[in-house]
Amino acid sequence: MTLDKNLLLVIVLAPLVGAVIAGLFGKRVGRVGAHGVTIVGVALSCALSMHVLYQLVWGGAETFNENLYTWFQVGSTSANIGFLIDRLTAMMMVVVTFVSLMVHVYTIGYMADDDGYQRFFSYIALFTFSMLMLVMSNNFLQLFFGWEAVGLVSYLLIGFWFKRPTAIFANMKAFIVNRVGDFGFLLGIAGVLMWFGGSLDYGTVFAHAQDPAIDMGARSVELIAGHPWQVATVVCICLFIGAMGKSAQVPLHVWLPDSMEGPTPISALIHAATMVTAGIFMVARMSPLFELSETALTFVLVIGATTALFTGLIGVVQNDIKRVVAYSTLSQLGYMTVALGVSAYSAGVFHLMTHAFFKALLFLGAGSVIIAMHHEQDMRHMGGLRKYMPVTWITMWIGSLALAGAPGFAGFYSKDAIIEAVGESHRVGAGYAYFCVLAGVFITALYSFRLLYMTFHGKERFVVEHAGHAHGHEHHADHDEHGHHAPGHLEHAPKESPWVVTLPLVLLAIPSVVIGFLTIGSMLFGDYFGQAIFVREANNVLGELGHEFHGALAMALHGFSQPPFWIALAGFATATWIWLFQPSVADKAENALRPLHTLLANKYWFDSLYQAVFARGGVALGRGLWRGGDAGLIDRAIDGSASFIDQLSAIVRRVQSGYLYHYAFAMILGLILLLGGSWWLFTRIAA
Amino acid sequence: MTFELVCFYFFGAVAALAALAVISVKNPVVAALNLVLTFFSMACVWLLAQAEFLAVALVLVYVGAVMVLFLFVVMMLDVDFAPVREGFVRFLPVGIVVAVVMLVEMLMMIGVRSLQVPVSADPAALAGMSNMGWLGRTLFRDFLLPFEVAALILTVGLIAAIPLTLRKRSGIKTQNPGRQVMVKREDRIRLVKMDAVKKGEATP
Amino acid sequence: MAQWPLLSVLIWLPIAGAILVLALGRDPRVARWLSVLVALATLAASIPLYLGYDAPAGGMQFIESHAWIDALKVHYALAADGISVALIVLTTFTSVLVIIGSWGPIDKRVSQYMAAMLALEGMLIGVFAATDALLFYVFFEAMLIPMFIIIGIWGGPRRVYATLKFFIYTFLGSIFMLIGLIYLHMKTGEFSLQAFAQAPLGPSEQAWLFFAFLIAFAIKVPMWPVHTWLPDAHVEAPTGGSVILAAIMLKVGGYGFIRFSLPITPDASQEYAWVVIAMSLVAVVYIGYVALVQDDMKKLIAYSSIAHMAFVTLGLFIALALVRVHGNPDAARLGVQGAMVQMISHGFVSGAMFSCIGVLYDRLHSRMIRDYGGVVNVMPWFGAFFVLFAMANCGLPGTSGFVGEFMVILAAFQDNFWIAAVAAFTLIIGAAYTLWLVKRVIFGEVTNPKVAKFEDLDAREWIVLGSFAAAVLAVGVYPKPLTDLMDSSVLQIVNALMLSKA
Amino acid sequence: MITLAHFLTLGAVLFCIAVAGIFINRKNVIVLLMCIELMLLAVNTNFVAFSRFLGDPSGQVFVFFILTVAAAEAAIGLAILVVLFRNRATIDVTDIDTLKG
Repeated sequence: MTLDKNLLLVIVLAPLVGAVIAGLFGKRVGRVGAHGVTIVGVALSCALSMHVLYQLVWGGAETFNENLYTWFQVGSTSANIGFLIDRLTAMMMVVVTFVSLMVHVYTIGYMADDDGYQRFFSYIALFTFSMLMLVMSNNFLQLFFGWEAVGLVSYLLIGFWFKRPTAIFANMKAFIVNRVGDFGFLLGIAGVLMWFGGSLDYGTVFAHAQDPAIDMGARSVELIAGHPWQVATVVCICLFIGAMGKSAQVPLHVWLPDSMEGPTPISALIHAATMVTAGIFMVARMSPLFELSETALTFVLVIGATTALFTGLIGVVQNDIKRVVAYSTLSQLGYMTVALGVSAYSAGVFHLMTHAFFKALLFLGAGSVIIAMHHEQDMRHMGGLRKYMPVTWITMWIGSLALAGAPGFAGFYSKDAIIEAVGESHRVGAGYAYFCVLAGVFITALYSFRLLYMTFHGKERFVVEHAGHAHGHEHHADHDEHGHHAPGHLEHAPKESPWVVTLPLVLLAIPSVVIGFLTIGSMLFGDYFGQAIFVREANNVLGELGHEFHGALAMALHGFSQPPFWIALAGFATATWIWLFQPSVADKAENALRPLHTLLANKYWFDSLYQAVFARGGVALGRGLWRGGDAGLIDRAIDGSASFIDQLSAIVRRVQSGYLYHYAFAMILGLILLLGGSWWLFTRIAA
Repeated sequence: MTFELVCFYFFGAVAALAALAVISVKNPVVAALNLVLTFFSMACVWLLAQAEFLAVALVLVYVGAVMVLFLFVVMMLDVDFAPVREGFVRFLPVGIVVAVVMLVEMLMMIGVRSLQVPVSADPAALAGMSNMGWLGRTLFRDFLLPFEVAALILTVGLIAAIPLTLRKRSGIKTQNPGRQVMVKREDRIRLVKMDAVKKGEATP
Repeated sequence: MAQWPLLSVLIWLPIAGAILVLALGRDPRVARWLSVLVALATLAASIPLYLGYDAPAGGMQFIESHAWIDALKVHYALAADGISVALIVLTTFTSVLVIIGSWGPIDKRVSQYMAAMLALEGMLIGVFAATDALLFYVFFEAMLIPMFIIIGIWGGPRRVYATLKFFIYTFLGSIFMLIGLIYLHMKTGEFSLQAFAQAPLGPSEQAWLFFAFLIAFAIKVPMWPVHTWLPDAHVEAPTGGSVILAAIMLKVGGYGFIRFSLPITPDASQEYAWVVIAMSLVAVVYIGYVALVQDDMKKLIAYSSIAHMAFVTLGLFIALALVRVHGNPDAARLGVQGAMVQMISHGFVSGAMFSCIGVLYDRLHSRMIRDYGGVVNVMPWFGAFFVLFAMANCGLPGTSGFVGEFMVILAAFQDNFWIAAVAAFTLIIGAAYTLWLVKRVIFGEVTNPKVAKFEDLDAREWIVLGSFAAAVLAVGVYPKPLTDLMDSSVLQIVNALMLSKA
Repeated sequence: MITLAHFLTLGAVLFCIAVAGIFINRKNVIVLLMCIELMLLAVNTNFVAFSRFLGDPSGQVFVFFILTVAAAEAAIGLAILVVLFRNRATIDVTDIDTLKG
């Protein structure tokens, strides 16, 4: 049996229709209409996505691969729009639509007082459409289309509060940094077209890559004369640069923390659960290509490991609740990349899925806290919130436990699998990566529980002013007005968020606990992905691990005896000691490790470096080229030629004295010369 | 030396001498009169070349019309000729040198070219008609359009000379008889109705 | 329908309309309505051209030929292939929008402005339809006149400098072309482009001709380093003039390369392709950086036009290398096709961007970026359009701006990785200057009190921007009709490239 | 026997006298105009001579036209002179340099 094409079209187009209605006719349909139509659209695609997943896994449906229409056809080069629906896609579809649905519902509460309500729903529905296009694509062109489209929506959403200077700076930064990645990505696509069978279609390209008769692994190209490089390495590194941009890997990670300027629901949806994992998805999808190049995978591994450890470290010193979660996202993306780097693609995708649930949960929880704190995001002014907002508190704990990898929780399975896989791998750089991921476990526990303690436990570090005057919702409406409050001063006590906010938290908390337990068996060690992910026999670290896998429960129990657990426990203990019992230690440590703290607080000076070199350097270069090149050289030459003629004619004009007899004299002189000349000529002819 | 040649030399010499006088005398009236003499002599030379019609036309047009115009202008304008004669001596050598050089060149050219021209008999006589008829045939048959254009040019010249010299002088009062004739009663007289005596100022 | 001399109708209808508008347009309202009607009629006349063109067959269709100057064997010869049809439809479409867009801003000498626009439209169509080199040259030169008038009369404060620079620059270039044409006429005895293309030419002859054409068309495109007339002309031109200039007139340069340089001097084009490619790549990077630092919105978009047009020349000349060095006609077709799509797309996008700037200019009478900020607060719809066109300008997939660049980069990669890499740099720098513009103009708080009083788009502006947006999205989402229209014609060009002349 | 050379020489002499006149009377417009008439006369003489000796009436027709044009020219020239004198109160050519570049 095959999947119905129209059904797939509905999945994609339902959110788009919602987005168009909410966007273009937002005024007419009103708030309820806007969230109604988008939620119905996304819910429809979520339900249908689940149906598709069901059909593929249990219903015996075959992989769907069909072109919808031809985008262009030039000679033998054709670009199509089409769908490839296999189990990898289906899983992504479910994750995307489910998290998106949760976020839609959550937004009703979070954005309740915002003027741009309809616009926001339009954007997030549009995002859902774009992301679905990305994951459901069956070719590189459409992949790139979705890739850029999610970037666009991300741009729009980070700058959603377009009056904030920081927001509009952050969205521009995000787009441009992503564009650096896309630069590589586009070149990678061009390379695929050139070397892998002259097609942009996944099927053709992968078949070409795997064809033993062609032996793509042995092909090389000299980009610099005399230095042959493996074709697959060039293409894969180019493609991975794209993933580095989108999935925020060092050194292109700088945009993600800044993207927290956007409203919290989109931080959860785009910058944690779905869009940023597009890079991971892409590399997993391209596994037949990456498997050809050992060098490229090593590159992936090192970048991922670096990201996993060093961005996590920054999270420890952040005080903004959303930024802590953002750095944690960076670090987790690093984990996924590491998994890809050791050819454990399934593990990376598996972590992608579990992470989507618990990280969305953490972000939405953070958002809930932010609502309660009246858009105060600094954790130094929180504390002791657990008694005001129990649902948020509990769900956040669940999310954090999952993140830190407590045995049995979703994050445990995925992260443990990655660490094991890295330990198993013999790839160059695997040793470094193993160190990074293990150290990362400690760091993860440290910042996760630091966040919990600083937010929900300990003393209340805010002051509630029981101001008598009526305090409506108008303050929410204008977020900038919060600036005039002294930090940590609230006008009334924090309270639990409404049900539209807490319901998604609860619904996300459930998979955060159980999804790993339920699916690890089939996804990592079973045959879930089938043909979707290709791993060469020599690289199959998960296969090695599979021999020791005896069920999810056994793995959880076994986990208690493994180093990651003890490292995480150490992190938990350290966090508990410092931030719950001895807050003064934190300050002492900060003073003692001043250089380290400065380094982390400045985020390794990446931002400053980029700002100085690329931003200011670019402007200076542009100004130099403009003033020096255009105005100084080219226009000076142009205008100079004009003034040269001017000066020349100033000399020549003196001949025109205006006196009749001068002209007459010139004429007579000419006549004499003419006569003399012709006489000379005639005598010569006569002679 | 035939009679014709004697005549040619005589008229030629007169023309050259008169021309020299034209360029050298102080008084432009005298110069103009000398120019008349030159033209007259040259007309005689043309007669020797059997161009009777043109010879007569030259006398009529130049001597009769153009030169009179010159004289008229010279006499009408009250020109002080002393300053415009400045530099006469200074430029005399230059003028002579240039003229002599040119003359020498021209004579050399004539020497080269005239030898190659065959001398023919009078074509008009050969054709059995007068010079005027001979010319007229050509003029009205082959050159009709240029002839008409020339007529037009003369007319334009005639008309153009009038507006060029016409001037409007300010400060001179003249009558306009046309307007005087066309004037109406209403333009001149206005009837105003008023009381014979202002109110309140009645005579006691 | 086949009996109608459709191309002649397309050329002379707007020109006749221009005379009519001049004659009857005492009242500005009459002039406006009349000119819109004429432009719409021309657009309507171009529809049968599009529908009637047999794209799969390709080649020159709608052929008209009458003796014009017998002594020199000059013909009034018109014909259109897929490329011409696409450009003609672009011209008629844009002209309607330009005329509608000029309704409000132009309030003095309305009839003359409208007449100049219509005459310009007719001449541009003439350029794209002429198959006789001298006829091409006549239209090529004649279109400078209305443009000269448009900038010179309705332009900004430095319009005299700008018009002179514009005119002399382009005129200088076309003189060289004229010399080339005369030489070819001496060789072949006629002026038909086909005869030129078939004329056998030695290597040095080709080189001379190639550079003569290069100067003419490089200035028109314009390519670095002969681009400096464009920013000045744009800055001083009225909105409508800028739109026509960017959207259509620049295309004449690219079209000239296709019709003259490539078929007439293929060997020299191949030999000196590196010159053109190098100039294009310099334009992408150099002009991108220059655009980044502009304070004047129009100048910024003008520079971005130069950078985008570099893709046209890159695509055309990379095709030569692909055909002749790599023996890869498929990729060459991609390059030429990409160049063509880029031309059409740039017509829409730059036209839309200049229209947007015109909308702002009408409200504040300033083009300086620093005078704006936070426009979206008061003009949300305008903001939406502006962001859409900005995204198209940085080549976002789904908008037309992406298609051409994508094809050219794919083609360039097949020739040389590094050429593709430098070309792809536009992804970064293009996004940087465009989005920085958006950030400073559209987003943020309203800082200028005058901006706070802005009103959102009126119906007329809606029509203009909406039409552009529809075109930008249509080409971006489904470019196949466009590429199919031109595909056979592109194939013929590429096939012609394979034949050496020497 | 009068030959062609006679006429041509006479024409040349007259022409050169006129040229010399232009040089030495460079300030006096009236004499300048007279010199031009002399030049035209010299030229006409050549035409007449060639017409006579080549047996071609066209030469005489040309003379006819030249006479016409010369007459018109004299009329216009003198008219201009009158206007000039009226406006400037001089006929000194050194004072007239409006066309100076």
